[in-house]
Amino acid sequence: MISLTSPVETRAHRWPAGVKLAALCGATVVLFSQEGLGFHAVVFAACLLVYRLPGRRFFRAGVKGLVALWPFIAVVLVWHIVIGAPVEGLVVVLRLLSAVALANLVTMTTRLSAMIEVVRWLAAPLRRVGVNTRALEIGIALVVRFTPTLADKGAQLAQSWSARSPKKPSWRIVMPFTVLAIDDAEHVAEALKARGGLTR
Amino acid sequence: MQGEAVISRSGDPSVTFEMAGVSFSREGRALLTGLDLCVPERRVGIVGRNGSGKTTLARVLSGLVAPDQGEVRVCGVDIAKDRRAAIETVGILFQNPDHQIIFPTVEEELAFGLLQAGASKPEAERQVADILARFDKSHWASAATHQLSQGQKQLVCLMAIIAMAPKVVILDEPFSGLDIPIRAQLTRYFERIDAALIHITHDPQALRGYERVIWLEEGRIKQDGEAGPTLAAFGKHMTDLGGHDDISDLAG
Amino acid sequence: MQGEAVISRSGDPSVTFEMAGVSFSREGRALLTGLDLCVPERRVGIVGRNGSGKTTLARVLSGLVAPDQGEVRVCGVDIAKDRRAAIETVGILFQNPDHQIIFPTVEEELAFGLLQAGASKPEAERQVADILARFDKSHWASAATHQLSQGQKQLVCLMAIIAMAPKVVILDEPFSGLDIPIRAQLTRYFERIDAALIHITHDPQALRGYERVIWLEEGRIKQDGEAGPTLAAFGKHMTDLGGHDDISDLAG
Amino acid sequence: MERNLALVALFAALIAALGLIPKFTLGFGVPITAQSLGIMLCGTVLGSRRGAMAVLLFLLLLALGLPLLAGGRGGLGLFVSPSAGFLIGWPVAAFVTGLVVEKWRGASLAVVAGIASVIGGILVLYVFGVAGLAVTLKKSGYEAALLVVAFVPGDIVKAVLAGVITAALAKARPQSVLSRA
Ligand SMILES: Nc1ncnc2c1ncn2[C@@H]1O[C@H](COP(=O)(O)OP(=O)(O)OP(=O)(O)O)[C@@H](O)[C@H]1O
Ligand SMILES: Nc1ncnc2c1ncn2[C@@H]1O[C@H](COP(=O)(O)OP(=O)(O)OP(=O)(O)O)[C@@H](O)[C@H]1O
Ligand SMILES: O=C(O)CCCC[C@@H]1SC[C@@H]2NC(=O)N[C@@H]21
Ligand SMILES: [Mg+2]
Ligand SMILES: [Mg+2]
Repeated sequence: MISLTSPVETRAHRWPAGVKLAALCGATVVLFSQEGLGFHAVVFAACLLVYRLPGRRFFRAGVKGLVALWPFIAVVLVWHIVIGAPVEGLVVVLRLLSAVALANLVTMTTRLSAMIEVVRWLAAPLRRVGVNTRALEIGIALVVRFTPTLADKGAQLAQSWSARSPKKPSWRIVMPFTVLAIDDAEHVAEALKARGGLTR
Repeated sequence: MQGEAVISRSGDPSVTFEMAGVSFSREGRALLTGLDLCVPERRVGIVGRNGSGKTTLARVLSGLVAPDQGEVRVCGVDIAKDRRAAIETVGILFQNPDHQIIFPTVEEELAFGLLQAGASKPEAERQVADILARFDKSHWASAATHQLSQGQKQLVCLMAIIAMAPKVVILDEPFSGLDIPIRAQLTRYFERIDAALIHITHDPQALRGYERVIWLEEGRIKQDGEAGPTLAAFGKHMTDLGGHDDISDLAG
Repeated sequence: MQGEAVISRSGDPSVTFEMAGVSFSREGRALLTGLDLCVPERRVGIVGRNGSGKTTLARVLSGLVAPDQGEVRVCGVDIAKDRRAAIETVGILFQNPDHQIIFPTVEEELAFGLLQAGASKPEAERQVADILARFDKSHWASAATHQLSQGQKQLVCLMAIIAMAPKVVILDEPFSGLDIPIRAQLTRYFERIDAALIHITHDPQALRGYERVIWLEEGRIKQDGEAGPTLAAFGKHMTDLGGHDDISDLAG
Repeated sequence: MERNLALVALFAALIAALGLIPKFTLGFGVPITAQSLGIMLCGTVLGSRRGAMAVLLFLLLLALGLPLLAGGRGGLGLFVSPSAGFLIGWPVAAFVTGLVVEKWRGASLAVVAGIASVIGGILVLYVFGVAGLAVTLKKSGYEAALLVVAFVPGDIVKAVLAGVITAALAKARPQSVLSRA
């Protein structure tokens, strides 16, 4: 599965993931405590500038993440214009754009394995009181594994169907698919067990 | 050249299959490259190393995936477009039975294709009972498919295809999990049936009596022709490759 | 009698495996019935028809399922209870590679077992690189497992087990989807390694040089003993069964 | 143990896979999505605790930046977007749905699972969703509540589906329906 980590190697890729996440939390708190239009305009412009620094390819990927918010932006603007508070509307929009932009920035510059490390670190106190956090790590890996295989299994089933039927797979495929997914999980459970399972 | 090639005897139903300029790629990797084949023979083997593209070719031949380029006809039928004609023409045995079985009971699994091909319910039931009896497996009718052993699953898949009586049967390593008696019986059975056979295998023995063998290597045809010489060349090459003493000398 | 049987040389680590009064049933069907075995030999074959219980026996032997009755020890370890010792003792190759592969990339798949067994991250990485290099498959490291061909998947599963270097390796039809060169190389590789081998197969050829063969039939031991005579009897019986001319004469 | 973990991970992945079904984004920025069917199924099949764990695992991966939300969205930004209330409500919804299925054995599983999905996946979830909309869009609770009415028809269909699928699964693989195991 493709993660959202950018293949464009930035300097921020090498910063510790935990620091980036903590900074993000702080920034979000500040954003939501401020109401001034000027402040938010400057912050958003700064965000765009940061996105542009690593080059055009990175910028484009980043902007794509923001463009996805357009329906929300349109409605908030129209709504606030209707109720006669356009400035307040702009503040809401800019704040949201900056918050999402900063969060995506962390996402784009941090690898999945680094994020899992942060999870490990955060879970350390749990480990100390005897909770098995290995399950959490394996769980993350398993989700990453199941997601493409589910799509695969669906495609396999559809192929098996079309090998014997001129019609498109119908709703009748839903149950076989569900059962296939469950069986897949049972097989994975057994494969896990064969290699030590959660004993460690 | 590639992609411009045209099928020569287009639409001739007596030709088992024909392909012209067929290429197929996934995620930027070419899995099949520029295949041109006209195969009037009715017993055809496909051999090649792991990952050489045999299963991919089988999927193209059965019209389950359309090639990126080129044309494919099986018994004259444009297999990727005319799906209704296609299922009457080609039956494919998947390499992994777990990828083929859809329904919870053996009965339902066997009836599905027949019903889809237009048989009435009682007609399909009769045919299912027939095929189960022919393989002496009548007691399997209401068995749960997921409880069968690997070889038993494979046999169910085979019965499902045989029941549909297609003109061309594609077998992707049909015997890999089957026991010796079933293998012997099926071999004899396949010798007798009218359908043309396209048989993918790692076992040159399984292709005794075949007319033609196609040897794939990295998605291209490495050699193609009469079974005897092609199998001999293939066998020799494989034994040479396998003969190295150190496992790490092995490429592929 | 059954279930009262006791393991004679209990805990002896030099005995490949021992079972006493082992029975196993699922959904009211007896899949294994009253197996008593003491196997000090280090090259053991298991043969039998489809559905005779070979895979079920393998699952019991690797401790993936506990028998309903009786006791099982592999190299002296109570394999169903002591899971930590179990993974150092037994490695099992599943019959269907799709049931074995857990992780999205080859690298992760190979590293998992090593990490589980207590290797550090860099240590595991080194060993993974090693085993890939040994099979000349270093370019597979970051390949997506679900895109591999059937045979390629099987090889990945085999490498995962070999990397863990267990004392006993259980192989459930390891060669069914592999090409000839890989098969030859692996056969030689298995001849050399120290681990004891329990090899399930439909191909008597694959058991050349083995010391002992166990022939299962409907979940019971039909014959058991020195490889030569047992295989001969098994082979004869199979050929007889397969020799009937009509497919419907075939029971099983 | 391994089975439970595998099933929890599978259902987290199922929520993700349902994100492949095209979404329809409403004017105020929250889409109608098949993923809420996944939330209901987590509860009805896995039960309260494991259902909630599956959803939490999904959210964790989302927060870690995997593009698992319908339309290929992901990342921490979502938790400050108009969807945030719903996302935070998802594990609670799955928990309540599962709790109902575990406790109420009186009627057929299809009916129980369907009604449980309405209780957890609609009633409880919308409380969180409305609160989230009110905060992120700076609207009153009443206005926000009006907005989510648009989800009701779709979510009722999903609840019915959840009921039917759960019952069928209980027939095919009874041991895998952990809410009733
Ligand atoms: N979806 C996919 N994306 C990318 N590569 C793929 C995909 N499916 C298959 N491949 C690759 O295509 C090649 C051919 O695969 P194929 O399954 O056709 O091999 P095969 O000849 O049937 O091998 P085997 O003998 O092992 O069954 C393999 O190298 C495989 O890794
Ligand atoms: N979960 C289950 N419930 C009921 N019966 C089962 C179950 N699993 C397997 N069986 C039955 O147990 C018998 C033995 O199965 P097993 O998989 O051990 O056979 P096998 O000897 O490995 O066969 P093959 O050569 O086909 O792989 C089969 O008849 C099968 O139908
Ligand atoms: O942003 C997203 O993709 C998900 C947000 C949550 C959507 C909620 S879940 C309940 C309600 N029903 C829907 O179909 N959508 C909303
Ligand atoms: Mg193949
Ligand atoms: Mg088996």
